[in-house]
Amino acid sequence: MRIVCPFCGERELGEFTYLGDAKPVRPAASASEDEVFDYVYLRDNVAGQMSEYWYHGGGCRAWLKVTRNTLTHEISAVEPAAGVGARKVGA
Amino acid sequence: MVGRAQTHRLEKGGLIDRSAPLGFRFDGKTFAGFQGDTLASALIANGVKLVGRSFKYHRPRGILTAGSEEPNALVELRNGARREPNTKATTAELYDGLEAASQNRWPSLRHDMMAVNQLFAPIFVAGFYYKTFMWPAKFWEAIYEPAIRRAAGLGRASGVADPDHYDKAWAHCDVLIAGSGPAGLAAALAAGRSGARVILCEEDFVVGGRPLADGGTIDGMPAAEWISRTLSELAALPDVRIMTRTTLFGVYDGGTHGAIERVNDHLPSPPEHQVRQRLWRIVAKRSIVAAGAIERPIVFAGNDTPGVMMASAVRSYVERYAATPARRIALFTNNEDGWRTVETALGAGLQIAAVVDARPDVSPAHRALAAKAGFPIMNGSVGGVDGGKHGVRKITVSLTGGARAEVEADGLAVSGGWNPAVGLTSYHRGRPKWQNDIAAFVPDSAPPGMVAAGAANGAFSLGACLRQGFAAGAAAAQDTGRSGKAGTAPAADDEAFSLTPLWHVAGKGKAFVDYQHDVTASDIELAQREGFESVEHLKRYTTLGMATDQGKTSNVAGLAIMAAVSGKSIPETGTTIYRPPYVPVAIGAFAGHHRDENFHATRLTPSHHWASEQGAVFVDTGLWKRAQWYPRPGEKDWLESVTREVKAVRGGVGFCDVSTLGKIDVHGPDAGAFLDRVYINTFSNLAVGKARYGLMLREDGIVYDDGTTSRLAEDHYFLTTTTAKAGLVMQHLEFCRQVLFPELDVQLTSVSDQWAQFSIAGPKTRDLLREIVDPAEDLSNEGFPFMGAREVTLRGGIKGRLFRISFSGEMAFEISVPARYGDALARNLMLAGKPLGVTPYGTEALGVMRIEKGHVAGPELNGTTTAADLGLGKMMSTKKDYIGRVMAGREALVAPDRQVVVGIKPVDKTSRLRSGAHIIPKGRTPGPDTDQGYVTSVCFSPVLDQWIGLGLVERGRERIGEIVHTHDPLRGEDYDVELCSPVFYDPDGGRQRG
Amino acid sequence: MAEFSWVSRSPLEQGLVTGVHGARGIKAGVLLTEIRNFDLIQVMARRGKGVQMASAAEARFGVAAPDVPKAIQTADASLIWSGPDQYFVLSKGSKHTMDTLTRALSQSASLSDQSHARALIGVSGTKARAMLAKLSSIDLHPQALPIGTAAATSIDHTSVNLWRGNDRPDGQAVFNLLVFATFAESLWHTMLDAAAEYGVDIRHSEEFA
Amino acid sequence: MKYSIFSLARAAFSGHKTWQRTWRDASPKDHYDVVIIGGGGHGLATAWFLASEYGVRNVAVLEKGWIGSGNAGRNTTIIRSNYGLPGNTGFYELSMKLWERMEQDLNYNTMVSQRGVINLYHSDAQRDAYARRGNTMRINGIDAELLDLAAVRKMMPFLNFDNARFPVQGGLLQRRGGTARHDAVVWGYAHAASALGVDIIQNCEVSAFVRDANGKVTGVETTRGRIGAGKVGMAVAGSSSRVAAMAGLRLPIESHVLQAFVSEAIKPLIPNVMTFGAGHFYVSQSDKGGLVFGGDIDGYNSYAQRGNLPVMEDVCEGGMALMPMIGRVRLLRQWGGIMDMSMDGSPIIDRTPVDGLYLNAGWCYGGFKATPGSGLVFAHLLARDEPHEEAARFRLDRFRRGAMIDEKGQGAQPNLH
Repeated sequence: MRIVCPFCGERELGEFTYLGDAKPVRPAASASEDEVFDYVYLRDNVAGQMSEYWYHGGGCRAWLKVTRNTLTHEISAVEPAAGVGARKVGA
Repeated sequence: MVGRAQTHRLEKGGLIDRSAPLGFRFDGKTFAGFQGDTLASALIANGVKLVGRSFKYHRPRGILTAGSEEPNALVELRNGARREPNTKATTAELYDGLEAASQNRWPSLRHDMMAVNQLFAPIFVAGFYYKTFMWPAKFWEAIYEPAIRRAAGLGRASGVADPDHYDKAWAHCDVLIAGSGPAGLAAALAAGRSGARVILCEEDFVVGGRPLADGGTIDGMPAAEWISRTLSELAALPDVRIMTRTTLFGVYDGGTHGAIERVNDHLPSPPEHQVRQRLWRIVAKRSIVAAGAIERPIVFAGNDTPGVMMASAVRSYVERYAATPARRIALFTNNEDGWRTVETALGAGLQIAAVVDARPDVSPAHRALAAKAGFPIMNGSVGGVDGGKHGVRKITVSLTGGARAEVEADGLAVSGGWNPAVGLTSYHRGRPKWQNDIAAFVPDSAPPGMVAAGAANGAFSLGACLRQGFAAGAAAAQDTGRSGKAGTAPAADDEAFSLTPLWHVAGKGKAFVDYQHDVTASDIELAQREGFESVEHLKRYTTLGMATDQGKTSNVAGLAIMAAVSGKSIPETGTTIYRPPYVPVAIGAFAGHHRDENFHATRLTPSHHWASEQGAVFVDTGLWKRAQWYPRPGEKDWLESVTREVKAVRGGVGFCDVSTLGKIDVHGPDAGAFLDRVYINTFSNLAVGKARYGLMLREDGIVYDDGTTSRLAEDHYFLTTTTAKAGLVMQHLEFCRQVLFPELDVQLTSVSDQWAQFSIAGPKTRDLLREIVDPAEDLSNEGFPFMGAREVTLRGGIKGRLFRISFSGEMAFEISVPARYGDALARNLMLAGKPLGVTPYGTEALGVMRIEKGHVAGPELNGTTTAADLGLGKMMSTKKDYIGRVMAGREALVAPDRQVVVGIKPVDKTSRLRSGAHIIPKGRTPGPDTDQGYVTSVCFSPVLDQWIGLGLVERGRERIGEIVHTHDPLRGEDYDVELCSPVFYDPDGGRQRG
Repeated sequence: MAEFSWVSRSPLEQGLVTGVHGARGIKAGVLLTEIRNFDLIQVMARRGKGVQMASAAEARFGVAAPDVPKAIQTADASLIWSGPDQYFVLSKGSKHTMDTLTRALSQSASLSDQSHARALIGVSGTKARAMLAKLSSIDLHPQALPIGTAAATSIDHTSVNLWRGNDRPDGQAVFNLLVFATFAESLWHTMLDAAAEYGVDIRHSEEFA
Repeated sequence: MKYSIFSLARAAFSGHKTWQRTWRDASPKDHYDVVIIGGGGHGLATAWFLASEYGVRNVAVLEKGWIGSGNAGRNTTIIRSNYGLPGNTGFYELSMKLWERMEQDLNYNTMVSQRGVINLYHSDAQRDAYARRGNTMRINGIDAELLDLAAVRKMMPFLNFDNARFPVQGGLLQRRGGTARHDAVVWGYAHAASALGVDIIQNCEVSAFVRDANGKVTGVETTRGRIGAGKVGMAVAGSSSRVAAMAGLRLPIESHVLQAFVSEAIKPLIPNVMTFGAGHFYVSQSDKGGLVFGGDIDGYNSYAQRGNLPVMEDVCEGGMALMPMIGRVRLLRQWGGIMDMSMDGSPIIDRTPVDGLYLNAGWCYGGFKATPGSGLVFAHLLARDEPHEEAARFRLDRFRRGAMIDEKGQGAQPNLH
């Protein structure tokens, strides 16, 4: 598999580390135990297009959001995580 | 080494170099061949027909093909440590001194005692072993299985380390082409002329494909001349690379292809500094499979007799190698292509005994040729072969209409049609489709970026191969943005390919579908009868297609027979899933450089070479080599060395390289806020110049890592991790920074390799440090209190850092200097500390002191313990959110009966504790219900003069003082031990604060 | 008081043996040169300060810092892209140290000293690409990796920074590799193994190539 | 027809024309007491235990393709019961005991070969972890031996002892562990279950659950029509999330690809089952002669049933590090299966929140060895509506309660288990 890092260009799978589904969002501090449980443990485990987190640890150390088809492994989009580099987030 | 005359070598012709004679040995006999021969062609040239024995029945087998699809002619090539089992004689290049032996026979190929299996053939049908060998139950491992294992298998591996080297490399191109036949060369021409970066892989050692044997006319010139001109043109293009002896074996995601280059297999052994084989990972934007087609056998009784050979192979041996598999050849064909064999044989002065053509009509031209050459054309099929290990003597022909005829011949060429090589196009689980006119499967879909061209795509005429290849090459170049002119495609005639499908000739006697695995037509019928109708069941039940030829000659015939007996069409019956590699690939090639001590990289600490000079014993910790202890002359074992080191520290001063700890610079205005979210305790309120121990959890509430973090400036923290988790914590923190908390202004950098960091410990630590640190630095308790951290100037002017932290429980500092000074720091400490008796200590002494002090480490941070389990629950802040906070509160993680860290001390001071022993209440029988925990860490404590340990014990902290039992059935050691405080040494911490 | 000195020791001090190694009887196809003792500072822009960092860098170096994978040569330093909004300042002779760069850049960037965290190896020679292709998965073709291109990538599962410097006078390409110091000796041996079949000429230098 | 050497000999006289189907080719009935989705080893074993142990014979096993087409037919055939945590230890030993009588139970030679499983260790820390585990096994009445270097050397003189990056120091041996012929396990259970009346229905894919007004599952819609069921059990491994989603459930499971490899057949070389402790590599040799080996999962969610080169290389590197004698042995085939990786690396066998629907999932890459045990405890759950005592900890709500069974201590990240 090859992933096109938005910063480095197309790179070999071995430079990346997989985390998993990028859909679950970490609940706020006020969230209930059930909500956090859902975030930590339950997965859609999509068969098809899935948005997922990959880390380009063997390259520029950017966390990436990769849209990949779990049936074919084809990658259709790669974007940086919100806080990559010096991006200003929020206000 | 030049042996006897080559009795079956033609006087002239062939692509062999007669000026380069080569000697070789097969089964101990000496033979001669020429440069350019394969082992198979050389054996044929010497009249050798019997080459191997089959898997199950040990039937005599000869050479069936001239390529990598060979099921029969497998040999053990080379000797000793270089012995290669199951090597296809048909692809093994001949070299001078080659040694090969037949396999799977005892005591010899000609007199194989295992051929007795043929007597049991009536019982040894497909799957027979599932129905027997069940009683008595104990006999399977004792009797049946060893016998089966010995009989099964083919060649013998060397059994000793492979002495050759392998490596792996990457290549990148626009257009990758598999196969150098007409389609592949035309594709390379078109793509190369367009300006594309092209790689063409050819598994053979000669470029050209089928025309090497079958000739033909291209662009008005003989094929050989066209190939030669094409190669010249390709060589002149800047970015076209032709790799011979290289098989494209697989296609993976993102345009990554696997290829194996047999760099030096054509030599007795690789030249010095060179590898035997190289694994290529070829990244291609487009790929073209021009891998040709494989001629398929027809299943009939006796079709495995040595001397029965694929018609195309007969032509290859005669034309390319000038070797004659037989002198009086019969041809059995169901298609037009087979007839080429007649021309080839006659051209070489061989006799045609008869042509048996299964098609109803034979062209007038063929009839005229037959009349002229004086051989009969028989409309029908071959129903039997007379012969044996000495070869074919006679064939029986069932003529259309029912009559039978016999033909004397010493060889039988067979053509059942051709199967396009659909492997590569199908490796992403694509299923090929059936094409009626050629009665074969052709690619239907292919992995992204891949197309098939030529015979691999079902185009069997020379003209079509050239057109398809050229068009595919031009299109691929266009797709990759190369817009040069491809020019015109090479042209050739479109010969007719007429075929009447014929898979199986019914008759008496064993008719083989899968030669190597001895799968017969009746085995397939049996499988159908027993319900194994799915082709995947068929394959698994009969082992059809699972041999080293991967079913290249057998699969389609097998499923055609299954289709016939189950009353379905062939496409309805379908194919099995195609799986890489396309040809078997040496495991050593996949490993490449990464074997033996190069299996993984090695990390060395800044003081490594100094420690090595000191005679340190090193231990592997992840990728690191760390000094474990420093033996001195006269010390009888490690324990004596370690005990001395501990005593030296506790009584004086010692130092230890702790550079392996992960070190991370945390910068930015929000650095404190960031650390508050990743640690369970608070860091935003840490004063500049101070250090604090921190504990981080995973999001599931379990302890992840620990370490000391110092605040060096308002916006700069220096964080340390454990050695084991350094990389993972960095990744985790980047995740927190970039994904979870992107609003925080914080920057992270690993500085693990920037700093050499040593722990200096013992009551004389300050005395030693004063020799190292600039005299102006205040090291007193007031000037540098416990948990202080700051930059200092060292004697000589360089800058370093001091951290007043202690893992050992002694008065201690950690000192860090830029890594290139690490070696000097060790030497300087030794020099300066000489009057103080300074002692370097290793990880063992470090471990002893941390256990004496009750500090938790890897064995306690085992991925299932909570902060409270470790006795650190009070660190969990209730005033802020942090990773893992919520999940840590789940009922089972806060249950009162959890196993928690506690100290363990044998009642009898001479008992030796061992990690991994379990804790059982005293007086109870060990069992699942009484298993209350286990010993996590142990050491011999020089301070207490006995073995001590830490353990995770159910309700351990409530049971301090209780006598329990350590149960260790593995090592047969059971002791009474007392549960105690984990802090064995200086419980109030006076020494480290002093 | 004991007399001692602070001898700087390269992480390749032990592993690197100068001279010709590997295949004999041919002109060495690979030239490996370690450059010793350099200043290497990582500069990372603070949140929302990318623009300020760029102008501060331009003020300091006279050129814009790289914002794509490139290595930019200034009069006395190389600015090597190392990730989004971050780059290395590589120099010799204490021209660009933590002290001087902190003063120039710390308003908009965080700085981290990496001078001792890396070893710097130059690879050139007729077989440099063939040898590197055994180690690196990136495309080294001149079209894909022209002069001045940088890559944060991995060799042997270990992070490296690779960039193509100016060609040598004889036209040979030069590839520079920054490798982690504690991995350096191990990687060095891997590089030697990869180069051995081509013949390899080994040197070390106090000067940049 | 009973299988034996005598029946084989008799059949030989008729040219083996007398053999019947190994299992009946059943067409679906309107209603079954229990419908099991998934004709793999676990589903078929469940059906057989339902029929043979619990007297529930009105059972159908629905298979979307051919039986054994999932992980049952794509694994490295290892059986063992060397687990260290409560819940796993007892369950896998139950399974091991069932392996030991399987051939006699089923009248089918599944080639259970107790040739020994050895986990090699390369450091003191690893030794200690194995000691803990081995002692757990012994305390639970399971055989385990801790071997030192000399003993390993004697048993496997061909390992790389002299110039290894991570030298072998010893191993944890379970002599009762070994291998079994994976396809034969599927066919054996199908053969025996069919004989007891279980309907095995191939080419029958479930497309929806039929629910009554209370939400209870009362059947399934399939490519072969609606089939009513008193209870529905899922044993679909890598497809668990997809099937559960039809009932509106999300599971603590991710599907990952695990590759496995087989070499060309060679004469006996490796006597037992070995796992390398310093890399991702385990190996045994099949009776046919191929080295069957594997390593780590590829590490990303996948339903593609095929993997990529880096893992293949990693596995072969492990193999060459451990025993460089296999360098010239050729890899013949690689394949990939879909693993139902759970959040703690241990299985889930439980009722679901949906009435009438029962779950058997989360086997990670260890499902093959569990086949008979899984069948028994799932049959127990389906028949009695309460967990079997050896599966009492495999509850779905254990994650919510914090009672994970995490042998590797990797936490809620499936690709690390």
